[in-house]
Amino acid sequence: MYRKVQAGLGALLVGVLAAQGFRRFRQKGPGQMKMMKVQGKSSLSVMGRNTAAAVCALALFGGVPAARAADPLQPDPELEAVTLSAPKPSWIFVERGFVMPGNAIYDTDTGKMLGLIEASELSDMEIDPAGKAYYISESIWTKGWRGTRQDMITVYDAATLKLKTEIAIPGRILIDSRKFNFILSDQGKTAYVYNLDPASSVNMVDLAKGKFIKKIELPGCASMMAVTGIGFSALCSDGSLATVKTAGAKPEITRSAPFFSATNDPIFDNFGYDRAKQQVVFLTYTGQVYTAKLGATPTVAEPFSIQAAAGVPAGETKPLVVNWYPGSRQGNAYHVASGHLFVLMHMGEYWSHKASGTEIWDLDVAAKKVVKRIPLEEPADRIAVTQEANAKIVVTNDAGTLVILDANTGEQKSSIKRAGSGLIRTVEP
Amino acid sequence: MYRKVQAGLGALLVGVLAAQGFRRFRQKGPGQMKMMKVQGKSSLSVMGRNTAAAVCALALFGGVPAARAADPLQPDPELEAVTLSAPKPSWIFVERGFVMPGNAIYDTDTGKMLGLIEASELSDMEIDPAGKAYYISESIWTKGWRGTRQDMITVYDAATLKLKTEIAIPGRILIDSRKFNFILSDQGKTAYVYNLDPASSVNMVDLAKGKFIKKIELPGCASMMAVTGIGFSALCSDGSLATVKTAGAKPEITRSAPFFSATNDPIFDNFGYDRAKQQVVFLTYTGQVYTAKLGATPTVAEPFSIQAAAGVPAGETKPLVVNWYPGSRQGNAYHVASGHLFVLMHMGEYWSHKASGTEIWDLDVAAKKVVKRIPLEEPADRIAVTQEANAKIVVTNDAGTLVILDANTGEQKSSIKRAGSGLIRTVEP
Amino acid sequence: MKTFNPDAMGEKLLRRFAGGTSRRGILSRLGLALVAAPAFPLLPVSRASAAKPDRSPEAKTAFARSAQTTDDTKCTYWRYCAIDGSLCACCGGAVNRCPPGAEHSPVSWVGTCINPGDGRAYLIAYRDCCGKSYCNKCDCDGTDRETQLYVPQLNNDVIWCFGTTSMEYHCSTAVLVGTA
Amino acid sequence: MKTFNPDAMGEKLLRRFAGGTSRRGILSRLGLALVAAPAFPLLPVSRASAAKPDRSPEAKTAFARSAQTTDDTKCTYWRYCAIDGSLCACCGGAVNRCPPGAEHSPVSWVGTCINPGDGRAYLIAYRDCCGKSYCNKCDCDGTDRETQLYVPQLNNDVIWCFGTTSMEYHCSTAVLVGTA
Repeated sequence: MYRKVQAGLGALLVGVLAAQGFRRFRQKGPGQMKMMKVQGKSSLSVMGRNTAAAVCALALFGGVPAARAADPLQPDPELEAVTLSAPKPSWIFVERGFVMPGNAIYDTDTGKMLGLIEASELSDMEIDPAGKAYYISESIWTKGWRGTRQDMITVYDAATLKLKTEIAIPGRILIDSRKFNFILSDQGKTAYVYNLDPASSVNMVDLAKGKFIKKIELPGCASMMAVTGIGFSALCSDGSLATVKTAGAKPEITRSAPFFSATNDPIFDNFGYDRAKQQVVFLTYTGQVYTAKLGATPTVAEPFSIQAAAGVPAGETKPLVVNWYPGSRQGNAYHVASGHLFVLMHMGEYWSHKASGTEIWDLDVAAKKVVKRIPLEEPADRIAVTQEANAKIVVTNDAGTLVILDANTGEQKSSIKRAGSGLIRTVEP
Repeated sequence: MYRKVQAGLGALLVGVLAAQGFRRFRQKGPGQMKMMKVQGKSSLSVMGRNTAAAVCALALFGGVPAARAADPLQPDPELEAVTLSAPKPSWIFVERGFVMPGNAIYDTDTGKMLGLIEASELSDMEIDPAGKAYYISESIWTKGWRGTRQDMITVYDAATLKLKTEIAIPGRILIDSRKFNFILSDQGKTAYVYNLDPASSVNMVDLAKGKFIKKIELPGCASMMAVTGIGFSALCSDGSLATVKTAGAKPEITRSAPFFSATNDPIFDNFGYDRAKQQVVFLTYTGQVYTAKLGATPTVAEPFSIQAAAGVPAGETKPLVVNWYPGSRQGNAYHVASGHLFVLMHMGEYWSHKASGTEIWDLDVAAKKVVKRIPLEEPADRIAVTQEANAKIVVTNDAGTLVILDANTGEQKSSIKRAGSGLIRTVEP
Repeated sequence: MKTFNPDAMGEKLLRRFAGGTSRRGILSRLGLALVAAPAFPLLPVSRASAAKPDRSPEAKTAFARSAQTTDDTKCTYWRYCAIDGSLCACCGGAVNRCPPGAEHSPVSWVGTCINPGDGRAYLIAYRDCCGKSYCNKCDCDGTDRETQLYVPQLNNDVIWCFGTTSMEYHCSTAVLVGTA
Repeated sequence: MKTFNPDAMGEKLLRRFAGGTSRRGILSRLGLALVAAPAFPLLPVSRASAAKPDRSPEAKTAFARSAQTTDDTKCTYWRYCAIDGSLCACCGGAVNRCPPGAEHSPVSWVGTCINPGDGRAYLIAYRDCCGKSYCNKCDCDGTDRETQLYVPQLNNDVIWCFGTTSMEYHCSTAVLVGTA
């Protein structure tokens, strides 16, 4: 019955040398002293650590193997967790998906993952413009899918990705992957969190003081854009742009004249936003492009057709007409410095606004001209563009494969498997 | 600018008819009265519901379309959620996987999903032998991945799958998909929950009274099997079987003589268990099959080789020998009534014990004979067998595809995509 | 979790918020908020034309032209023209009924779908079944007349689990409300 | 959540449990529990033979024969002979270092891997990085000398996040401890 035990060797060695290794590991030169400064507030004392090491040292036979002539590899030093620089324009933040949340950080220069900013399902992220923090607007139940709901803005340190604080808020919308349900304003001092319960409102938060300020009822509107010195604007179901002055005790809401049809040719609630110029670029299901100048009284320019800007027939709402249409889940990305809008386009009929894009159209908005059409090897569901001078386009598909393209040449630079299938965010000016 | 709004028609109808539809739905005949008895404790009053209906009826123009001649389809009645019978031997319970927990119930007769028993990541499930409840042994943090840890046995009603109660416990092991870390005893009145923190212990729970009884230290052993009238046995790192008498104030632990090598030729911690006969069937990495009779003093029979039982060379621990080996994540399943062990086998070298199985070997344990070898179209990572007279074998792969085979003929009966990749459980006698 | 000081503070605040907004309160506020919103009134559509929608094949969407009435576990089933998510019919429920343990949301987003059997358009309420984790079976995404978040009742991405014990999304039903 | 009566009751009990077992307490109990366990002493292996393991190609596992020393983001990297999970080297960390925000577990499971460069066997501690959700990149599962749950320190399925602020598993490192 014991015929196989003679070979227990490997396992025995493990026991013996674990003890030896850990001991050496602990007593050696100055490099090892780092151990005491391990990242975070570890609750283990030195004694605790020594005891812990004993877990790997169950069988203390005391035997030490004979020394060998050539130098073996040295044991690794104890290393603190990697820390990060302030977010760079080459970085992208990819929501990994519905059942596997969290925002993976990738550097588009190297194609490497840099870290993960924790987040719950259906959460939203924003980047501190000072580069010191990441903010997650999220909803967590005390027992997974059940228990007490807790809505909060969770603040992570940008260097260590450690939790800094939580700011409780009285609610937020539950929807996946939208860019404009959680926005920052006033150089990152104020946050606005969209809520639907199912009445529509906005929670205003003072990030500097770390507290909720007030709730603003916002009937019939959603998808916010910060308006400097005023508050925010939002798209409304009557086809108007609402502008909310948030400073006073009672928020003032004014509405523009309706300029689009919210049910017949809706504006995608993902759009281009230029904070410095206070300009937005809207795209509709048919492909109409509106630019608007934000302010106390926003002004909306006459729209033009992206298809016409590419020399093909303009999109229509009529059934049975097959044409190029904009679409997908995150279907357009705006490069602020150049004023170019990158749009995922596909061939289809109207009401195919969630279909994956087979081409990227590079639209010079001011010139009203599609200057480039980039065919994609695989259809894409999301698009983003880095705000670098030499911008990179990033697209993902539902399987989570991410492709990085040179925005100037359309050439593919690299790709990352299992990068994530949710919203892609970039560092924006 | 308004040239596209004339076609707002479709959306308008939605608004108008939502109101009309909901009104009709609410005022019609006796079938509709069920509404008031909607499943669960809805906190909405009738008034609340009417108000809620108004959400779908934003634009109350009052227009009603002209009546049509032929009878249109009738509105659906309000239906309560489906309820289930007591668990049947044809049902299987499939953990969906690491990041998407929950136990999906499938009927192997129909290949249909019957429901989902909620569960957290790294949880374990057991079935009330009376068929009235499902038990989940789980660990939940108050804030997703952070906050306060809460360990509990969560009790779900077997008919409604609604949460009945929670029984707090002082800890449990975190590991994925093991069958013998949470077991029931005494006709389902007692539960044992394995814990590793990293000391090894067992938490004993009175399910009838819904409370934790005591913690039993169990150094060096794991993977429990209920021993009727005694307590439980467990496999130990010294190659013995420990038996724990749990009744007294101080639990008594006795150990058998060591009979296997825990590090050289380990017994898979998934094994066959016959509650009525108090017999277990163990399988080692090399393919040795041990049967043991449980009791105050368990007896272990001389092992035999499953490979030899199939007429091929016995498995060895030596490197470089390519042979058939048992393996995969849940690599064997025992049909209690017939005493057959179904084993996932693959060609490989030793230490390939997690490799996917390419064949199922049907071993008649008493006869020490492999009576059938079933080649698989796709390699499988888990295997289970229903305890029906006409048993069905169920295998899954890492992609979550589930295949149902006739255990007598080896013929494939059906398959289910995205069924789950975690542990498969069956209703056991 | 002593190192997480914010937790204790946050929990207290959250409990206050949670206590202050009952579910009934939330829903009855709708009368003041959403319904008061000028949703479509500014669209210059004549009411007369609303009574005569064009349901000829030439007016149908791609979804409507290929829809079927026999298998409600397929995305092509006619009622699913604007559904998004897992079909409850594949999760132990039915086209209009929740799987065991799930709770039907009393409110929902809506769609207008054409039944290929009688050529009529029907109003469909896509009522989510809530209180269980994502079913992840038969995921469909119909987009006929589906619009954006500022018209939430016509948007199929919103988690429509309001007034239910838990807001966790499990699957979606397609309840026939009436002719459209 | 008023309808969930068990919640309130359960939370109180759980808090008691949580309060009663400090992390330091857990780890110092190890001396009494695990180390006292008769782990290997009953195996009749001579100590002399332990000093001369056979590291000839003929004695190597399939993993060892194809292992490489150049790319620690691949499952074939020599140190990964018994790793299980996501490689921290693919998650913003390194072969022996946690990604930002993750915490290195002070205890771990171990493996003995052969370095193809010098032919030596080394003891590798597979220290999990904890306190972040599953990284899900470069998933590997080395099984050289990996055994079952009743020898937990040689089992690679256990979540080895003890003594860390959060037990959530993020990824695994392979720390070189010394020669074996």
